[in-house]
Amino acid sequence: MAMLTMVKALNLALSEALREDADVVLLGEDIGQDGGVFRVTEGLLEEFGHDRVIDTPVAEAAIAGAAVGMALYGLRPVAEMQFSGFAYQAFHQVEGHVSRFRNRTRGRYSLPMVIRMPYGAGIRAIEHHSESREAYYAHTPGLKVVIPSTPRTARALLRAAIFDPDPVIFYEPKAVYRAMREEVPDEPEALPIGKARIVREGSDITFVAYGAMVRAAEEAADDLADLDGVSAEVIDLLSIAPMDTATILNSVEKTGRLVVIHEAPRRCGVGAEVSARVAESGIEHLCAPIRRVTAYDVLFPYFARERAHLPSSDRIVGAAREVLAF
Amino acid sequence: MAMLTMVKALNLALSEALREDADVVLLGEDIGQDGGVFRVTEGLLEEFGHDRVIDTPVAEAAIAGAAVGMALYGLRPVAEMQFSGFAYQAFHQVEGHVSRFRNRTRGRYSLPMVIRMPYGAGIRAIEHHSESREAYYAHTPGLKVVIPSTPRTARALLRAAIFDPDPVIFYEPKAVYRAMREEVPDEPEALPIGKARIVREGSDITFVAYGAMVRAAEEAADDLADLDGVSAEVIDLLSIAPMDTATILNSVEKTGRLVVIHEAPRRCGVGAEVSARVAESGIEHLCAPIRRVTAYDVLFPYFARERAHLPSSDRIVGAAREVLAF
Amino acid sequence: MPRKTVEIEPRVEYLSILDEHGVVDAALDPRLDGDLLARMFRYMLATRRLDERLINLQRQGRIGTYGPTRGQEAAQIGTAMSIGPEDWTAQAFREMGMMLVRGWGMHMPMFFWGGHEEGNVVPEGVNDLPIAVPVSSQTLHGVGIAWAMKLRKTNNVCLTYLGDGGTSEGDFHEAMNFAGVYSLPVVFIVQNNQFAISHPRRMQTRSKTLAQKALAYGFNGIQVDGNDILAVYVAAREAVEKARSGGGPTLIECVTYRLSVHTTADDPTKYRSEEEVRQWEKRDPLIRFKKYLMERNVLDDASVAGVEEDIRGQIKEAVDYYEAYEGVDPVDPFRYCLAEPSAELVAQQREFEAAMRAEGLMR
Amino acid sequence: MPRKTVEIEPRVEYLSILDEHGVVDAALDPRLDGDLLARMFRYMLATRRLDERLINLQRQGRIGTYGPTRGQEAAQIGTAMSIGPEDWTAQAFREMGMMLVRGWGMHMPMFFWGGHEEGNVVPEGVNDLPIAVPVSSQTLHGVGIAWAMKLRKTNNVCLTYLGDGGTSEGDFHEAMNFAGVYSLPVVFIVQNNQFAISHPRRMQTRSKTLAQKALAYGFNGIQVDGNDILAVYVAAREAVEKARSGGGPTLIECVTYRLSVHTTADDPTKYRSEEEVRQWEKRDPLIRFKKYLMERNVLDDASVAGVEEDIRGQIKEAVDYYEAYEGVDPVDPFRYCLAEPSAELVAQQREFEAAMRAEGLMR
Ligand SMILES: Cc1ncc(C[n+]2csc(CCOP(=O)(O)OP(=O)(O)O)c2C)c(N)n1
Ligand SMILES: Cc1ncc(C[n+]2csc(CCOP(=O)(O)OP(=O)(O)O)c2C)c(N)n1
Ligand SMILES: [Mg+2]
Ligand SMILES: [Mg+2]
Repeated sequence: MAMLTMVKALNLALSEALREDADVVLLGEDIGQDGGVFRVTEGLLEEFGHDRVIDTPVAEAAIAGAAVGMALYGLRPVAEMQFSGFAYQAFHQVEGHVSRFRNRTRGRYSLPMVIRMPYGAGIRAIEHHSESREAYYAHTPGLKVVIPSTPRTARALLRAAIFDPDPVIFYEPKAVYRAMREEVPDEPEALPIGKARIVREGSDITFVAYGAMVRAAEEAADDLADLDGVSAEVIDLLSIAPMDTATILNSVEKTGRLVVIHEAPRRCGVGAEVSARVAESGIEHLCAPIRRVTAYDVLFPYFARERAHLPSSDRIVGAAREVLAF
Repeated sequence: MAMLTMVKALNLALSEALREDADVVLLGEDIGQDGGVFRVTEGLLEEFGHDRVIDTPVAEAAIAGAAVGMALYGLRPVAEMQFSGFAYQAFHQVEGHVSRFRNRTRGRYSLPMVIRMPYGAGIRAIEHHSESREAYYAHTPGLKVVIPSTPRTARALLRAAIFDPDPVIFYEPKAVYRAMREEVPDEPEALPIGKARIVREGSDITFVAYGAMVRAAEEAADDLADLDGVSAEVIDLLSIAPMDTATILNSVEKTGRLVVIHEAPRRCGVGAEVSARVAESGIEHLCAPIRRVTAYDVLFPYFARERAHLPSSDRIVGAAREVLAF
Repeated sequence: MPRKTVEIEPRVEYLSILDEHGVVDAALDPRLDGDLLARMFRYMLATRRLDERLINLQRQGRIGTYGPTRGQEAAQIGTAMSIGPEDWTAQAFREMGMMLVRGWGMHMPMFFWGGHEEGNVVPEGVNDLPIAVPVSSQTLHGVGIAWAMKLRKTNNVCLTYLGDGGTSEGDFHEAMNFAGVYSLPVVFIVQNNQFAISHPRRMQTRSKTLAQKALAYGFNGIQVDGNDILAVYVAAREAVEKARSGGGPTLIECVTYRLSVHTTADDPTKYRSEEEVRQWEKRDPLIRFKKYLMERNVLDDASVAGVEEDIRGQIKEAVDYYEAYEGVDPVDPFRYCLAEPSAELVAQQREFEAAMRAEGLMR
Repeated sequence: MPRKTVEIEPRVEYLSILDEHGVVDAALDPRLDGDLLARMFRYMLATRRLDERLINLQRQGRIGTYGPTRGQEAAQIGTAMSIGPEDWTAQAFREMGMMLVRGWGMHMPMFFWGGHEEGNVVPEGVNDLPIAVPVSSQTLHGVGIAWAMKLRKTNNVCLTYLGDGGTSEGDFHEAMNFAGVYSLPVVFIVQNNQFAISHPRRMQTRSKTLAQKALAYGFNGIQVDGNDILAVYVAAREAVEKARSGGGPTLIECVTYRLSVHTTADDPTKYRSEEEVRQWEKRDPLIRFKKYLMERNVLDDASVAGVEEDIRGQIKEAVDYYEAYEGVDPVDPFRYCLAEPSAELVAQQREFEAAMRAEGLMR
């Protein structure tokens, strides 16, 4: 067992995969010599060489599109987009090809590939470096979309993603990269993609969150317990697509109340989907409106104003109280 | 008054705008000499010349990105993406720039521009020509997203979009292009962006639809009236972003029941947003689960199988009956 | 500290061997063996006849919109015959001649243009990519395949096809650049058929040739008479050999002409003259090649008639197979979305099947 | 029917006037007037000093991550001074020298790198675009502006800046191609500072020069010593004149070096040697230009000291202004999302303000 940051945990998962499977290759901007702008790939070039850990020119469509070709030929490419905000340069490859090869060829070809990218706010970065747009991918059939919340889940989900037979968008909450350490087992472990995690059980209200927002939801649950004697259940989705509807519905059946939390804009976000699933299949258990605590449907501000635009535990508590008072 | 198809109505709106405002320019693939692959721009090159109606090379990012520059300089570009399925080649320009200039420069610059594109299934086209992905744009703050359902709404909304001070994604339901005619007034008219339209009043259940699905919703309402004596209210959103929440909530307050219909995949689609808004602000009026009748979260099939994957009036009726029986 | 002209490397060449009158440049004639030449002719004719039949099927409503190949047979078949089965191709959507060479059945285009994913199920043992509709998007896949070949230390190559219009897309640029940077065994084959739907070549880019675009990426470009299968074949064989032996990529511009419509939904009278088409019809790749083969005694009237007869039979068989096909199951998209359907997909499939049953579309 | 080499037009040139020792090529010296030269120097020095101050502010936590300009002053200032106020620029994110020439206040970069949109509010009367972070995305905006200039029949031009890394993006390709096809009054200025973060120029593309990429689009490219402001200015002036008079676009590659870190978050020791940096420090654009100006008696020690003094004062004023700024209102994104806020935005703003009040972040 080692206490690792998420950056180190991701690095561990990558090095394990590279070591175990000669088909695994990494490619992306500054991932080799430089070790990645967040150091996620540090030391991998030295250990695995230029044929496994490949620095590329600045061309995201090429990174994604070439990874498609590599996967078709039999490799397991793990492509990095340096920031999720620059993955749109590759969006046509993701929407048009990454998601489609299995269906298009009726299983003759498939794409065992991962596209990793850091997302989200909170590190005082410049424009385009702070957005969360997992919903774009979740709305794209044929993709899996995975978002870890802690070092251990990051390592275990990345392993699962790399060895998954289908393409996985791996969204990394960069606010968590170095914000915490967690014990990570010595042996490789994988989490099943598509399963949520109940971070803490509760009976009065359900919080659904993922990524960096899990921490905020936990804090809100603490505050509610301390201040109001309210017992909140916190669900960490881990996988956005597929989504673990059963875990959400079971929880709401128990609590009757739901708040969904994410950093992304609200309109057509993952919160809308969670809410709609409950409104579709669990409405009879609801005793109150479903609230979404999210970023707003405005441009996410440059960093001087970013804190004010992020869901905080206070805002979650506020929404929970409204829901509880309904 | 003239009875026009949607294609002709769009052509009319474009020619009116070109005539009235020397700043309006059109650009896109095959829109000039050829008159557009759907003939929406037919005759415009002849009337307005090569400086106003510009044929471009095959490069969608350039079309969108150059339109940004034109708009910054003071023109009102109306860019065409030949099909919405090829707009992802320009997605980084849309997400990264089209949506952002006003906020980024605190109003010093703005982008009065339109990106038109045909979307949706039903015309027996090959891969990438049948998808509906309005939610990508609706999830992008800073964009307006408009979808007409009939010739008259198409003409009036396109006019509003062209003269709007902000960038508008104008999604054209190509299944409707030639499927119906409607009387269109001789004088130019504009519809306010952000207002839904109640297509037919009803008291038992609310259908929310847009684009080509409005017709299906109306048929379903007819069938329900005829067969079950049920009175369905049909709302045509017309604008996805901003969305006219008030009209939806008012209707649900009256009917207590809601079915949302769209061609796009379900997960994180516009239906989720409609549902979430009602679950947030109108839940006390709901007597039943909210159902979504949509395409599924699978790749939209090639055209031999497409009909089976589109919401039909029968499916809407089926969902309505379940909701009504709840 | 001078002002000087920079010497640009590498080079751009032009190659033509068999002219439009069927006259061969004896010095350049590769003197291919008769059997190979006959096979080339057979594929060219098969492509031509299948193309005619598909237009016909479209007119009868038996398939959907179709994008013809007429006029581009030499460019496709000359290149496709320069590689072996372990090599790969990445195609756009107008490469039917190439597909026939590579072993796709004649029924495959019927399925594809008939609206069936079945038309994209690359036959087992054939190392091709399916049809790629988004212009130039496949060029990056071709590069990725070539890259994997290089990483795996094979000596295979990947032929990557695109059109003149395709050279304008960002993907083409990024593909060319990666090919150059990593010196990949990929050959880019630009079929310059003079149009991107209605947009003429001269308005697609300002450069004199498309071949010279290779200079931006530091490798060789060659422009060939794309209606001359000998030139196409020679250029492709050289580029393939170069790639195989570690020499890196080449761009081949095949100058040809789309003798037919862009697709059956297109009306080319809007944007080009009949006169221009007639001029290019004189340069038809089949006419000159047939003349050359007759003169070399590879073919005679009887053998041509025999080939025609064979092809007719094969096409009929393919149409019969296509029309008798009963596999069309609308549930398939659920089966092929992911390797293992998720719980939510299983639930949606159930909902879908119930709806289908209610509509009488399924038992 | 030959096999021949294709003559490639147009040309690629190389230009250098003032070498790293401050020796000028008399035949090429543009003999600019002293006043212009002095202004050039003042901007170069101001850029250098402001850059140093910003690094300092970053180290003190008074701004966020910062991307320095050091070493690229000649490339930026030489080009920016070749145009007038009615002309436009489209910048990337490392063009501080250009911004100063164009009239952005010294406080603007503090706001931008300090995390405030205020740093992107292009001053009234200045025809520049704001900082564009996505690599090469701005090249298309520059092309659009130039296109609008041409459609409006002005004789203005748009300078469009990018880096060596930027040449790999699809947007650059599409921008270059449109510029060529429509013969637009745009000048692409590639600051080849040898790195894209850690990625060296030689691995960015295989072509010998970046300038030659213009050949792919049918227009001229020129490679200049980007640390030689005379060469940069001459090349830019020629390209601008050409563009103004309807001659279309030019690509200028300024060969320079990023003497500092990529950004303050970067550690260049991971990917380049100290030795290499030292070599390039000898070619510092300021040193040689100062020497030239001293020799031409445009400057002397006293006047240099005076300029230093002025700049110090201006920087202090800018820092004071920045630090005293009280306009930071988190509600702004609601105000500037759309021209008129929609009902849903009004409602969200209300929710936001209530939350802010509850958190004590707003009254
Ligand atoms: C990215 C993209 N944009 C637009 C289209 C629509 N489209 C289909 S074919 C075509 C023209 C392609 O021209 P070219 O590359 O020369 O190929 P050709 O049709 O001549 O074979 C266009 C614009 C598309 N399929 N993909
Ligand atoms: C589309 C995109 N991809 C990646 C990045 C991250 N990034 C920021 S600067 C940079 C390198 C740019 O290199 P170059 O164009 O040479 O400019 P320089 O930094 O040298 O000025 C990268 C990859 C980005 N900003 N935009
Ligand atoms: Mg073509
Ligand atoms: Mg650089």
